[in-house]
Amino acid sequence: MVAMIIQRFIQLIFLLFGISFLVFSSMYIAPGDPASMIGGPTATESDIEAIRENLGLNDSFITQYVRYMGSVVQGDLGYSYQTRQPVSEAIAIRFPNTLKLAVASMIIAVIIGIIAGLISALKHNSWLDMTSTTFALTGISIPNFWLGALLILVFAVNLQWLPVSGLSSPWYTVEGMKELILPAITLGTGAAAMIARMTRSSMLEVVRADYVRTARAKGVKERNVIWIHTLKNAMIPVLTVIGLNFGALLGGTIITEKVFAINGVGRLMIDAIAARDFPMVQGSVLLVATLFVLVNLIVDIVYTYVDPRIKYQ
Amino acid sequence: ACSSGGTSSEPNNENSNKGASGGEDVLTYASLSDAVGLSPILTNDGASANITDHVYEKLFERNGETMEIEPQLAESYENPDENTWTIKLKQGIKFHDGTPFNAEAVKYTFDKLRDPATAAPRASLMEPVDSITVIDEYTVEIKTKYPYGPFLASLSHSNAAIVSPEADQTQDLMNKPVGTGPFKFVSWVPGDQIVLEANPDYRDGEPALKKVIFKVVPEVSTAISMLQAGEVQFIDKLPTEQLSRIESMKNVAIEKVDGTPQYFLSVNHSKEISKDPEFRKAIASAIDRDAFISKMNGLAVRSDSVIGPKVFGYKESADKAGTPYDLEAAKALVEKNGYGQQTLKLLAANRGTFILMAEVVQAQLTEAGFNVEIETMEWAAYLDTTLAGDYDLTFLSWSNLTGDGSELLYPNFHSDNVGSSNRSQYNNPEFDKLVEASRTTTNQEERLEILNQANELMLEDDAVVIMYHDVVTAALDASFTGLKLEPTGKWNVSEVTRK
Amino acid sequence: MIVSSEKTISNELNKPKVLLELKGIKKYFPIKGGVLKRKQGDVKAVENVSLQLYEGESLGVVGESGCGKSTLGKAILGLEELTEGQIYFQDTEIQHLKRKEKIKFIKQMQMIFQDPYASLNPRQRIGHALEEVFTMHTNMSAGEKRQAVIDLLEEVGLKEEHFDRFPHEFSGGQRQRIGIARAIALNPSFIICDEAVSALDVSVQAQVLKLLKKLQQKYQLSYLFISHDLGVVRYFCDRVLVMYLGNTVELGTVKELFDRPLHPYTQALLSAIPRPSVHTKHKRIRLQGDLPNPANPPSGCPFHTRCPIAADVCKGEKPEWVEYEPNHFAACHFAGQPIA
Amino acid sequence: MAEIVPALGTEIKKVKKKESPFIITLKRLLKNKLAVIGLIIIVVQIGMAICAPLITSYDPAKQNLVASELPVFSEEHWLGTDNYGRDVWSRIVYGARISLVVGLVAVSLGLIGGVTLGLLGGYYKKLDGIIMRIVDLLFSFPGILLAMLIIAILGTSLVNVAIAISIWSIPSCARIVRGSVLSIKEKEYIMAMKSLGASDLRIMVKHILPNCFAPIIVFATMRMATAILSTAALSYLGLGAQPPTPEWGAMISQGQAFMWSSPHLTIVPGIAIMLTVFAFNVVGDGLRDAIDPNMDIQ
Amino acid sequence: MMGETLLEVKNIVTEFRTADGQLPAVRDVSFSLKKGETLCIVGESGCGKSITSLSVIGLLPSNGKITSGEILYEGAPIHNLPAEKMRQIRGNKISMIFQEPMTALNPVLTVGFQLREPLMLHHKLSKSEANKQGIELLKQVGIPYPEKRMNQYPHELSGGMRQRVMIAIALSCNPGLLIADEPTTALDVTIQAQILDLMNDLKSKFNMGVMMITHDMGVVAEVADRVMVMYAGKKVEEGNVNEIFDNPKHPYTKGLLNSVPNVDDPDFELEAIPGSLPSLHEQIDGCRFHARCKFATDICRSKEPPLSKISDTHHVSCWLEEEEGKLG
Ligand SMILES: Nc1ncnc2c1ncn2[C@@H]1O[C@H](COP(=O)(O)OP(=O)(O)OP(=O)(O)O)[C@@H](O)[C@H]1O
Ligand SMILES: Nc1ncnc2c1ncn2[C@@H]1O[C@H](COP(=O)(O)OP(=O)(O)OP(=O)(O)O)[C@@H](O)[C@H]1O
Ligand SMILES: [Mg+2]
Ligand SMILES: [Mg+2]
Ligand code: NI
Repeated sequence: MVAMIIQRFIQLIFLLFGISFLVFSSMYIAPGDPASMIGGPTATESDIEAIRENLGLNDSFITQYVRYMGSVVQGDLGYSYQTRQPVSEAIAIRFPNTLKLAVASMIIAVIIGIIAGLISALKHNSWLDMTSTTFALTGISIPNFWLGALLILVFAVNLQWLPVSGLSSPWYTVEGMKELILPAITLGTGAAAMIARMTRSSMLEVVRADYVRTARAKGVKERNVIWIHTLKNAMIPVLTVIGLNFGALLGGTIITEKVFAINGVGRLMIDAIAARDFPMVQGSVLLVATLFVLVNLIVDIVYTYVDPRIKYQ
Repeated sequence: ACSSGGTSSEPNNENSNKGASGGEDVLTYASLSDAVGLSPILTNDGASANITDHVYEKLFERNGETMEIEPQLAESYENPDENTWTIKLKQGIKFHDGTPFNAEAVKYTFDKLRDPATAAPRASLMEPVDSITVIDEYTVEIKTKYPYGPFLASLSHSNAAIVSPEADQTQDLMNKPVGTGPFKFVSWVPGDQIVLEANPDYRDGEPALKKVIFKVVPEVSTAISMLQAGEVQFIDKLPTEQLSRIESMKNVAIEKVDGTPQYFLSVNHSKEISKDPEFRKAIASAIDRDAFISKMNGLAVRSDSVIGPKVFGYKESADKAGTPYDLEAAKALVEKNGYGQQTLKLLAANRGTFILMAEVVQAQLTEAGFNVEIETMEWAAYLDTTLAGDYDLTFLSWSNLTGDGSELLYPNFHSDNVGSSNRSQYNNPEFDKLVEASRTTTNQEERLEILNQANELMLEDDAVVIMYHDVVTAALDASFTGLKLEPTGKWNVSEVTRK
Repeated sequence: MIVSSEKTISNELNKPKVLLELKGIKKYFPIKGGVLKRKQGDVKAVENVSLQLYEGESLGVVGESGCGKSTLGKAILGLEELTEGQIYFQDTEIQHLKRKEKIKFIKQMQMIFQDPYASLNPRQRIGHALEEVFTMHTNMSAGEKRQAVIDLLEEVGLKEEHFDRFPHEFSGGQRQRIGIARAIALNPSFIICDEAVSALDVSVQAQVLKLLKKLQQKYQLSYLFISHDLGVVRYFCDRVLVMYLGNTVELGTVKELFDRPLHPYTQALLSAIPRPSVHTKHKRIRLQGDLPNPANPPSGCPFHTRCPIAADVCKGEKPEWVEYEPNHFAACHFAGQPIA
Repeated sequence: MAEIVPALGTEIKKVKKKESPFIITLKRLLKNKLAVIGLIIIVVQIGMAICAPLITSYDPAKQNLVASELPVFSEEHWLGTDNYGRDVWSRIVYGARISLVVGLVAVSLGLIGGVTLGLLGGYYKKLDGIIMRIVDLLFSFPGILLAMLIIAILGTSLVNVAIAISIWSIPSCARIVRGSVLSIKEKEYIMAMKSLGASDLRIMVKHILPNCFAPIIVFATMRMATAILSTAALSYLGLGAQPPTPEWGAMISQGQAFMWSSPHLTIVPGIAIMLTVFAFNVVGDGLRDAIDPNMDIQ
Repeated sequence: MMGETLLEVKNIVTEFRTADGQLPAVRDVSFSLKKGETLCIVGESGCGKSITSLSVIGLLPSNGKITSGEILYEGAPIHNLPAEKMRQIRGNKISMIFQEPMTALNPVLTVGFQLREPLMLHHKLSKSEANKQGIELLKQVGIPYPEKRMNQYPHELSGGMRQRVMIAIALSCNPGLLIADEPTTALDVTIQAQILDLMNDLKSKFNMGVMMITHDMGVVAEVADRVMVMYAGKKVEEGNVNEIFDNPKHPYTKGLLNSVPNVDDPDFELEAIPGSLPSLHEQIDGCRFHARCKFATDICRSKEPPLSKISDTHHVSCWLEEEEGKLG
């Protein structure tokens, strides 16, 4: 297990190198000049030249990349072109919000998804199954930003039950929880639907397994057949979906953070792209990728608890 | 100078007061984007300016109502000769850190602004300056390289605000601004909010608002919802599409002022086809600006004049001086010269009203027989593309923050600036001469005349088609009054009080 | 039976021609693990097998599951790369030939697989599956190919009307016939049957065994017949090779081996077979324990952990492959000693 | 073996009734009510897309600033008009073309990439490591971000949007294909083809690929849904279709400003997207069930 | 040692609801089983052996149903018991071993857990008591280091050991009836021999009735007291093991016996039954075997043969016998 974790970290390092190169080169190719973004439309040629020189943007691609990676290797993510603030600091401020949002919506997604999937599978082909399937599919089909705007209109503006935006209070307070509800639902709906469908099909599969028949042959109560003999097995593919969905979820924060005015990494990222703030884009992408890898590592570790057949030496 | 195409560049809005803190004298403003930084020297965006305008002060300031330039930190000034500006400063003013405001501070600020090592985005404000000399504690003398007419306008620009030299040397003004303004900096959570508090020692008395919060809300619909829910008390730059929604809110009062920002369609003057006056004429006659204005729900002023009604250099006669809408004439020209054969690329940034203009104009040009395709771009790419002149038609905007016609015509249309701020690539030697004259003349009457000539020249030329001049807007929670909304779109909350 | 075992022995002087010869074949599968996926050991699937296969004979291969029977078969066909050893087919070393030259031999060697359903592409009509064989190796026209396929189908007891069916539309026995048809399509001289009848019901198994025999007679085929059913092997084969944990433990003619097994494992195997008869109650030899892990085989004689007559020497020393009687080989320190 | 021939006769009669796997799958699919609804929706939309000019007499780009923001069930425009006075119904109808084509192109491109990577990775152990690392890389890159970068480089246009979205589906497709290749590779019929001397290319293309079709088709239908949604999301971020193209996602994001005054501008295209996405999802779901031979027969 | 009747199956018909309509997989099958007796059910794949046994224990697939007939356990009907009642019988009075030891054990639960479960459920033992008894059971089925095994997962055991664990689970509550569906088919002969011996020992020890399903005539000869031969869902012949092997009456039984090569007889000639099993939905008039039967006559093709009695214990369903019987 320890070896597996070490191996994953080694892989992660290579992965991050690959990603940083990809980001760096694509930002380099992309039209749009960081200096003119800083200068704004009024800046004169010489203004912009001075800024370019100042940021080292006139160096060759390789020089810039090597310089950047050199500092990254030393643990320094560089300074934002725009704000001249250390990238790590900028990210550190926003990361907790994104994490809160991602975790909250994952929790919502997992709870709703698994329950809906279970109902579907256990009442296979009943109207409950139909309803739950339709619900899940509708969940997938609604564009994120649309759902967000709708929720705001209904619950924040009209009913005034929940705040429109935020994440300004700590999550463990009532206020904080209230602030999280709408964005987490917006973000989690898609994932919930995925998980529901995966749970359903995986349950249907496992219910037919030989060992479930064995359990019945032992006279195990139906309830225990489901909860003890079926569910754990059925969760194995669901776990994978959860892990992979986390990636989509992180991507989804970009939109959700925008709609709900949440100060998160996703928004930092689009703003940075729009402003051609290379170091900031790099830093946030690397963070998101690392997060994704870590979550999947956790999923893999959880596997070993769910499925004893999986052993990492 | 004007900081960035007001409308175009960053949505500038901020200031408001956090619903939760709900306090008496707290105002929360929803800003569409976060400030880049809080040093006037190193920033050049609307969001930052909204804050620095409250924390710092400039030597001069343009009066929002009269559009006259008045002293702010300066007491008075004189011009011993055309190239010399001797400025007397107000006395007894202290920066928020307790250090005194004096001539040294002015010299320090301006030197820093123009030092190439600073790489200040608005270093060009000080471009004409040759030297700055401290005459005595409260007198400073600035020599320009050549006579520079709009110099006072430059000095009234947000980026020419005076910073505390001591503070600038000991801390990062980008994070912890120190000025002489009515509000003091309290805290900044980047991406989230900036908090200012009243400066009790302000020379005109402590502002009524104890606290002003600038909260970042990138989605305008969300900001409006927050206004409705009372989570913020103040937003500005109301989108035309949602005006009716805001108007229907009982707890909100809308303020509108005819403004300086302007939006125009420009052909790419470096393209061969644009050199053909009939082509430009055909375009101008094909565009029904009145129909477009009707889509703006009253948030636009109709005038053909390049120099807008609120900008120095405007004369009423210019209002109707452009080529009028005449579909038949346009059709005839298109028919005659076969303009329809060629596909024209209409470049538009994907923000603000640009898309609206693009869609309407594309349909109108199509009606006239042109073959136009819209290409939208995100802001950064758009800036690059217009700079490189890779388009046939595009929409441009200018916010005229200094409210001076020279500062509109020179960067945008003078041939010196082709390849940088002259994005329409306009190059007309006769026009250039007029603009130069308007800049080097210090007599304001004379300048007005020259600017008007330049304006009419452009209109005759059909160099650009003015779509509209902006009406700047703000919506304030009905329990507050006293907002100073300026035609430039800037605003000031120092006099805002709770009813 | 075409080549009776008696005949093989009596004609020792003019020994039948050797078709295939294996010399010291080894096949190890690496076990990888650890952080850097380094090799940590080997599964010794086939350990040092040498034997000769004569033209026209059926050589049975028996042994417990996982003892390397299939690996041996695949290795002969070149489907698994050898770790060590040489394969001579018609006196040519075929392992290192270039693909082009090898094709000639590939056409001569074919395989019939255990699972008749899994060995047919479920999405291909069987007519096309068979035609594909000709497409790959001949220049026949479409019409010729079709005719050839129909002939083949008839050869194995199917009909033209089966041409356009999918594999799932056949019964197990029929599918295995298709597998056989495909294997004989290119007129091979040698066919490996890897558990070719194990998945079939006894009644169908009998049909297929008879078909295989008929074809052997008709085309002078040689078979390497892998099976775990000793009854079938006794019925079908001329000689038998017994394997244990990748090692050959005994090789002899059917009669010799069944009547006078030399190796204790062979003896145990024979006595463990359930006899479909209520009268001949055998005395049973019950082996203790399970098959050892092939990744970590016992020292010395691989069988010593379960062998009832194992002595110290068995633990320390690997027994030699000895021809105890003419054409009867075994690897055991106590070959011939009855174990119960 | 002559004696067995007559016996086979009975069997022949029996098997004659059986159909190809395709027909069986289709039949099972048609038993699934939701899937049938989905199929109908898809067929209707394809019909709409093809016969757009017949269904509506309005030009989807034709503005009428005077008659803008008409509500639904207006006299001339039964779904109303948008803020430029364009007929919403005709935009929806023509939009079907765009959305379906973008989805199709994006999915096809993604499949080409994903299937190739998956096939090679699954088949050749040596390539597997590298290919899976590429896949990991694509996976760990947030999709929207990737799309934004690609569009930033290539420029905003529908084709580029399709390319961006297609890249997004490569990693999951590659994984799915690789997974099935790994298991199919071990099947005896592949071994059989090898023993018959078939080349790797033939084995991969003729024997492995067709047997991965089931998961690929399921993936493709589901992905089609995701692709359409992603187009909408990118439009929201201002990176979608160029105006005045009547793309559904762009319609929603444009209409969002009018959510208050003219909600139909978002609701109508929203429903169009939802229906399509829903349809492709249920068909994909249904296909998965229909293909799975173990599924209980109803 | 064989005593009173343990199980009686009377004319059961088990049908499946399928896309093609109702398909009978078991057609009017009757048999009975005494305590301490082993009944082997033989027949080709798909002839309904498993479905017959699953009907008895009430674990038919969800689309299957016993549509007529009755099943009596110790004289009481069990085919129509409510689910909860049936559950209490399963694993307690009737238990079952399945063919695939690889898949019949739950991969994510320890051996100990799976073994304790029926004990705690039916005998209401505490966990520690169940654990003790579990270890005891593992010892009985010949698993070394039973304490250690209790905490292992199925994948850590070899196939033979897993099957022994299955047996231990099945025997944990001392059932009266053990159903074994091809318990050794997946195993090697040497291991198979071990398992068969074990089952024989345990059977006599607990005096269970055993219903063993197999298609291996060798296994039948080894373990059976009585044999039932099924063909296409029907019972075609039933008798004591000697009667079936020495005096098979039905052509199908004969065919089966002649299809198995004899290890001990080098000159044994195989005789294959031509053709293959008809599918379930095939409509067959008369004897279901007639299409493959060498001796089929017109009556075989038109009328179903009744069950004729050869001896008290030996019955066959074939017109040939019927005619003979009549003559004799
Ligand atoms: N591709 C492979 N990689 C690693 N190990 C393998 C591979 N193929 C086979 N083995 C191992 O090699 C040994 C021999 O396998 P093989 O399939 O030849 O056995 P077998 O005698 O055919 O068994 P069975 O009777 O079950 O078919 C086994 O231990 C198996 O696990
Ligand atoms: N759930 C089901 N739905 C429809 N038909 C079924 C179902 N389960 C089994 N059958 C059919 O019932 C028949 C009898 O099946 P059964 O499993 O009893 O055969 P078997 O004699 O046990 O065969 P084997 O030796 O292969 O295990 C088969 O034709 C099978 O296809
Ligand atoms: Mg094998
Ligand atoms: Mg069965
Ligand atoms: Ni300016």
